[in-house]
Amino acid sequence: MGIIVDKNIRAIVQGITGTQGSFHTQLMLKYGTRIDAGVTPGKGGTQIHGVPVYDTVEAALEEYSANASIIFVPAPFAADAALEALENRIETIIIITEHIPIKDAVNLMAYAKKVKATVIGPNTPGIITPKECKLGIMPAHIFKPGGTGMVSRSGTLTYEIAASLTRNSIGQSTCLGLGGDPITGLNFIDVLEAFEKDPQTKDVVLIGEIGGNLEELTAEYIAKENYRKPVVAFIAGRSAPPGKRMGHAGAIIMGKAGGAENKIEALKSAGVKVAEKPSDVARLLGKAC
Amino acid sequence: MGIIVDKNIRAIVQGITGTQGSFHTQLMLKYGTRIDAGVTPGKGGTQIHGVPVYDTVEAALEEYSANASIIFVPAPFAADAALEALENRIETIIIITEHIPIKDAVNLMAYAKKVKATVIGPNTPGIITPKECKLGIMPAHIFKPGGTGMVSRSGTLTYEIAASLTRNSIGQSTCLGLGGDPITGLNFIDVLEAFEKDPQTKDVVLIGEIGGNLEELTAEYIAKENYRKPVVAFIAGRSAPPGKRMGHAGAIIMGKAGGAENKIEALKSAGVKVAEKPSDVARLLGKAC
Amino acid sequence: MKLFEYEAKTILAKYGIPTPIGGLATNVSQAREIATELKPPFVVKAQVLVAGRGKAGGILFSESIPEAGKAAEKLLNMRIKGIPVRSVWIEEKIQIEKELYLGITIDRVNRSHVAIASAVGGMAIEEIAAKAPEKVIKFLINPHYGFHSFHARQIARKMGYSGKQLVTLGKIFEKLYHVGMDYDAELIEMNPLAETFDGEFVAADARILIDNNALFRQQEYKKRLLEGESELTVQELEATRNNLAYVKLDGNIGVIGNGAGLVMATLDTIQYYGGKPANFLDVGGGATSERIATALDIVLSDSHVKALFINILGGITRCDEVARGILRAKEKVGVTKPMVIRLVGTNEEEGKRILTEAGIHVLESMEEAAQKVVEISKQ
Amino acid sequence: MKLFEYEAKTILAKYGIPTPIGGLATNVSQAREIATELKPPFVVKAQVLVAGRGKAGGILFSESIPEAGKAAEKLLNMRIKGIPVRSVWIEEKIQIEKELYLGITIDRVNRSHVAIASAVGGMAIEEIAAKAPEKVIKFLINPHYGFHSFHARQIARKMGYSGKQLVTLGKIFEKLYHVGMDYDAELIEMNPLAETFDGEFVAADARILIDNNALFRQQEYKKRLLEGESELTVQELEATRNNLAYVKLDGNIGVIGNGAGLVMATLDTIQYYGGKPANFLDVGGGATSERIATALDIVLSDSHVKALFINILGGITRCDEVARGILRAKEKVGVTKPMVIRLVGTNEEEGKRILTEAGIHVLESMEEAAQKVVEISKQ
Repeated sequence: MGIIVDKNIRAIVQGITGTQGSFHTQLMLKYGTRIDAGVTPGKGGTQIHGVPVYDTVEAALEEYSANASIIFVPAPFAADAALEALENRIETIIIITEHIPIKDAVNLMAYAKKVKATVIGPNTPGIITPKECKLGIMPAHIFKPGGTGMVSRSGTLTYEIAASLTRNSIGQSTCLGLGGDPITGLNFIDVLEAFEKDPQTKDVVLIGEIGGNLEELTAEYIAKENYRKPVVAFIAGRSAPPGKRMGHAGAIIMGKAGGAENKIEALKSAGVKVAEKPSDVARLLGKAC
Repeated sequence: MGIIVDKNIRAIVQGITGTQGSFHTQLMLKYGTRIDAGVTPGKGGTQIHGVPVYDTVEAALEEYSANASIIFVPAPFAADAALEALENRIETIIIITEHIPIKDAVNLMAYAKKVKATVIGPNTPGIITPKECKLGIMPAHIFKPGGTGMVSRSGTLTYEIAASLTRNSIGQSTCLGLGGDPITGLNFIDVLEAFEKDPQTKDVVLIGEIGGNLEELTAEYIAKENYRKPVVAFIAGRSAPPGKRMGHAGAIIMGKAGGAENKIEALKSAGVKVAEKPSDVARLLGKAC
Repeated sequence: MKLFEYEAKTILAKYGIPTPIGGLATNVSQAREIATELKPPFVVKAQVLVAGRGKAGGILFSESIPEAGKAAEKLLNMRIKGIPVRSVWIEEKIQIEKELYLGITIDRVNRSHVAIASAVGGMAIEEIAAKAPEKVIKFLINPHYGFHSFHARQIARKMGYSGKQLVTLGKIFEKLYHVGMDYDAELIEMNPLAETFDGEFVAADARILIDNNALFRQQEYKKRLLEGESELTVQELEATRNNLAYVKLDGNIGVIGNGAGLVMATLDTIQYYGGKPANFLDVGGGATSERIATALDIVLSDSHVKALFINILGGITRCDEVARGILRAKEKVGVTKPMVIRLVGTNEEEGKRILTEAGIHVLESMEEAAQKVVEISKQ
Repeated sequence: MKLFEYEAKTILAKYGIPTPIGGLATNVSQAREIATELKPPFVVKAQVLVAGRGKAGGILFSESIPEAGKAAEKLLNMRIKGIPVRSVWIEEKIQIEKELYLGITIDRVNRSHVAIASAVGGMAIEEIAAKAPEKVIKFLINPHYGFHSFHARQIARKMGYSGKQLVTLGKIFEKLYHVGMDYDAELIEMNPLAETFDGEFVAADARILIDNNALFRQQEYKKRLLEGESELTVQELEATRNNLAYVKLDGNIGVIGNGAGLVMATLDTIQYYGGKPANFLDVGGGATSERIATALDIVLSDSHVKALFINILGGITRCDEVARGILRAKEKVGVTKPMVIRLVGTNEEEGKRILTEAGIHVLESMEEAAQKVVEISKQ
């Protein structure tokens, strides 16, 4: 169980012959993820870690009926790779690539919405349902199966907190990163809805950061919909001076909304417990349950 | 009755303040067509023949709930005008304007298909259901109500044949021009399907011309679907030398398909009676019934 | 509007599509100069817009600079299908292993652009299309989602390519699409797209047809069209300048009408009664009196015209405007050739009154009028 | 990447959007020369990228050419928020009746571009947006269908315009959209778009922010960015050149980490334990050892840095690569400042081995490491 990915996933890897694509394909295979084929235009007919490589998604799907694709293609071509997967009716797309041009991402997401596909990322560490399926670049050993769903805007910060949960014997149902680019396929609310429906998930960890108003909207949703599972949050960027860009466009403080204090306030009023340091999340989860 | 337009049409006129828009609005009103409002950006607040003019379709629809629009806007802006009507949920669009860039027309038709709207034209004389509704530029007095449906790729040639039918006491259910531009909203098959369902229509006149393969496809459809009403056709361009462009891009002879002989052959084998001269259509209809 | 080969190749090169290195010359010394910059052997190609240039001897091969000069001289003194050759394009000859076809045009039935590709291109493409249509790959382009390189790669795979060549073909085809969209091309094709012996692809020939209806946003070419660089007769040029659809035919009855279908039917009817039309001229919808007068001017300037048939069925066109146009032309150019006028439709009464008062007889039946003008033309 | 006002206005003018007539000067005589070509009164505007230029005295008005020269001189010798003014833009002053706002930016929640307009623009726009959001019109743009002039006219009508002004505003807004798309703008705005006393509209000020991720297809500006014309510190420039996300802060603990969220959390944790970060530096995903070495170079070149905290949690980043990068930097620049290293994740064992063998101590807990570096920084 868990959400979005489980044992039934049969994946292809787009950009499988690149350094990252190849490296993480090996790790995903080792984790037990079923990867049927890889796609790299121009490298069709070769093999990577025993996985056959095709020139096009269409060609791969003539041999295998994959239902997910994980994308490691360089930024200028990544949105096109995702469109290729979507047009070939793959329903779940995980885009690891970061720094996709906004215009390309906007086009892609509109298409994904039209065909009702799920896009995770871009600029995401991916998604893992521990011991069932890993489609991502997260270090696998820091996760263990359990009842806590995790959703995050940040990659490495997710690992930080997941590792801390695992050390405290709190297992995870599914962990996923929304992605750090300005336009992403999923937002917190989409994922919270999925966690609510998932019987394995008992409580949820939400990892936000400064910039934008996704956390505020999520707080509103939790309050309004009377969200039925306990939520613990951590917001990065308390110490950020206003107006400075911290890494990606997501991290611009805009007026009142977007700042850490505002987000923390909004979440607290919605009944969410907010951790001060990453390591506090595990403690608050204990209290939340 | 008849097809597409009848007494229930409440129309707006886009480009109502231009020479043609204004002139034909008056004639349509005189014919009894209900025209609630006109739209010409920049001329909002004025009146034309007692019809109030608005700057935008949206503004017009705040006052009137129109369900059709007839467009006289100049070619560079006509596709945009049609999109404006479609985005404001008008379901039937008649585009009188000729020479709309193909790229614009392609975009427009894809959008119309998506929202399931009916587009007649561009470069059409419009549509008339005699004594019920005229949304077009055809001379009204040559039509009379009756049981013959007419569909044509040509404007003035339709008048020629309609006048001849009326002189021979053959009334019409609905007459419409598909439009002479390369890309049009409707094709013969769409209209034949509608005529088949219309109880008022007893037989159909189809007026084609050289260029493209619409007539050939229609012949195929008539034969394959066992079309249930008699069809009489006239094809213009028997005398055209191969390879010459006659007026609009529709009239390029391409290989075997597209030439008059080929079209006439195809229609005849599908059981359609084909007239040699425009005036023969009335005679053949008599025989067809 | 057809572009010259050199114009099309220049555009493709600007978008990064490989084309043979070459240059344009309007005289022999220029041609020699260009050849000096290139590596022999050369191809020297007459820049004309008529089809069948190759078969008409408009393409010459040469091994050396003097030979290239001679080839240019020969072509520049040649007429191809009656059209004088004003310029030649000299380029390096490509070592062709295989000829492919890649193009994008309009699919009228599906109301979209369509990408067309074949692993067997060149002169053979039409034959292939007719005899083995399954070898021609067609891909409908959704205007809202566009044509992406992966579409092109899917097509390249169906053409039998893989590896690096598939990637290259994908990029070339995607670029061709962008050229087509940016230039409002009704047709854009590389035929042949040459595959060289070292596996590269080069657009050995290229054709672009710009949608005439979009020329208002392709000002560069609109200007060129009006400057008369294209192969038009005096009448055709004048018609183009005035946005009138005119086609020269080889009979002696001048025809003016409104609406392509009606004019075609008029030609058909003239032929049915044994006459020969001298031209097709469609004044289009809503013609003003000035426009009608211009149309008369153009048709009458053709010395083959013995009699004139004006066939107007007014819808958006108003008969009174037509009548005034006829009188205006009569005044201005002094029409002496016999005219048969058929005028019905919008403002018919007023139109007839104007002409009748000026002593011009107007008929109501197209067939009667056609018979009459055929009769006159045979006198 | 922010464009200078003069760059933005030049682009808008190219697309046919009315902008004040003006020119760019980098010295006083140039400024006078430009003024001679213009009609007084003039506005002389410092070309800097920092916000709040107006309030900082970066915009001067002058009635005559000598005055304009003096204004230019004053500005060219000025620093605005520490940034030296390298050029000024001199333009004709517009007689403004009303200030509007028109802009297009990204709506992250709806994953689309959004057109934003307000009949009350200028300095007041932020206040209006906060206090009377209903006065700010927002229109989500469907990327597949685009933003058309009729959308813009619908917006203009909501802004209270009609007639010719509505048509003009529609055209301007549609053009703004095309600029935005063609230049991959993350934000493009005219604020104010001035309505003059005779009812015309002129972009009195303009701002374009190009999406950094799209700079690969905006080569002209990418080049300009790297040429250092923008207002960056040495460290920021070096970071930009190497695609590293670096922000200078005012503390003394240098921070390097992978992932914006983790680095931010690292800063937060340092602050939580009473320390002060000197910078934010995110090496991003999958950093090579060269990249790590460059990052160390940049952070250590800041003289305020007293101690260094490297916090790596390997996912796509491999700990062994990080370890090699640290050693490389140590060799090359001779790191003498104290370092606290926290290294876990992908290839963690190998990374730790490399560093331990080189005598560098590695911690596993971020909080332990943060406490340690804060302690060192206070010594």
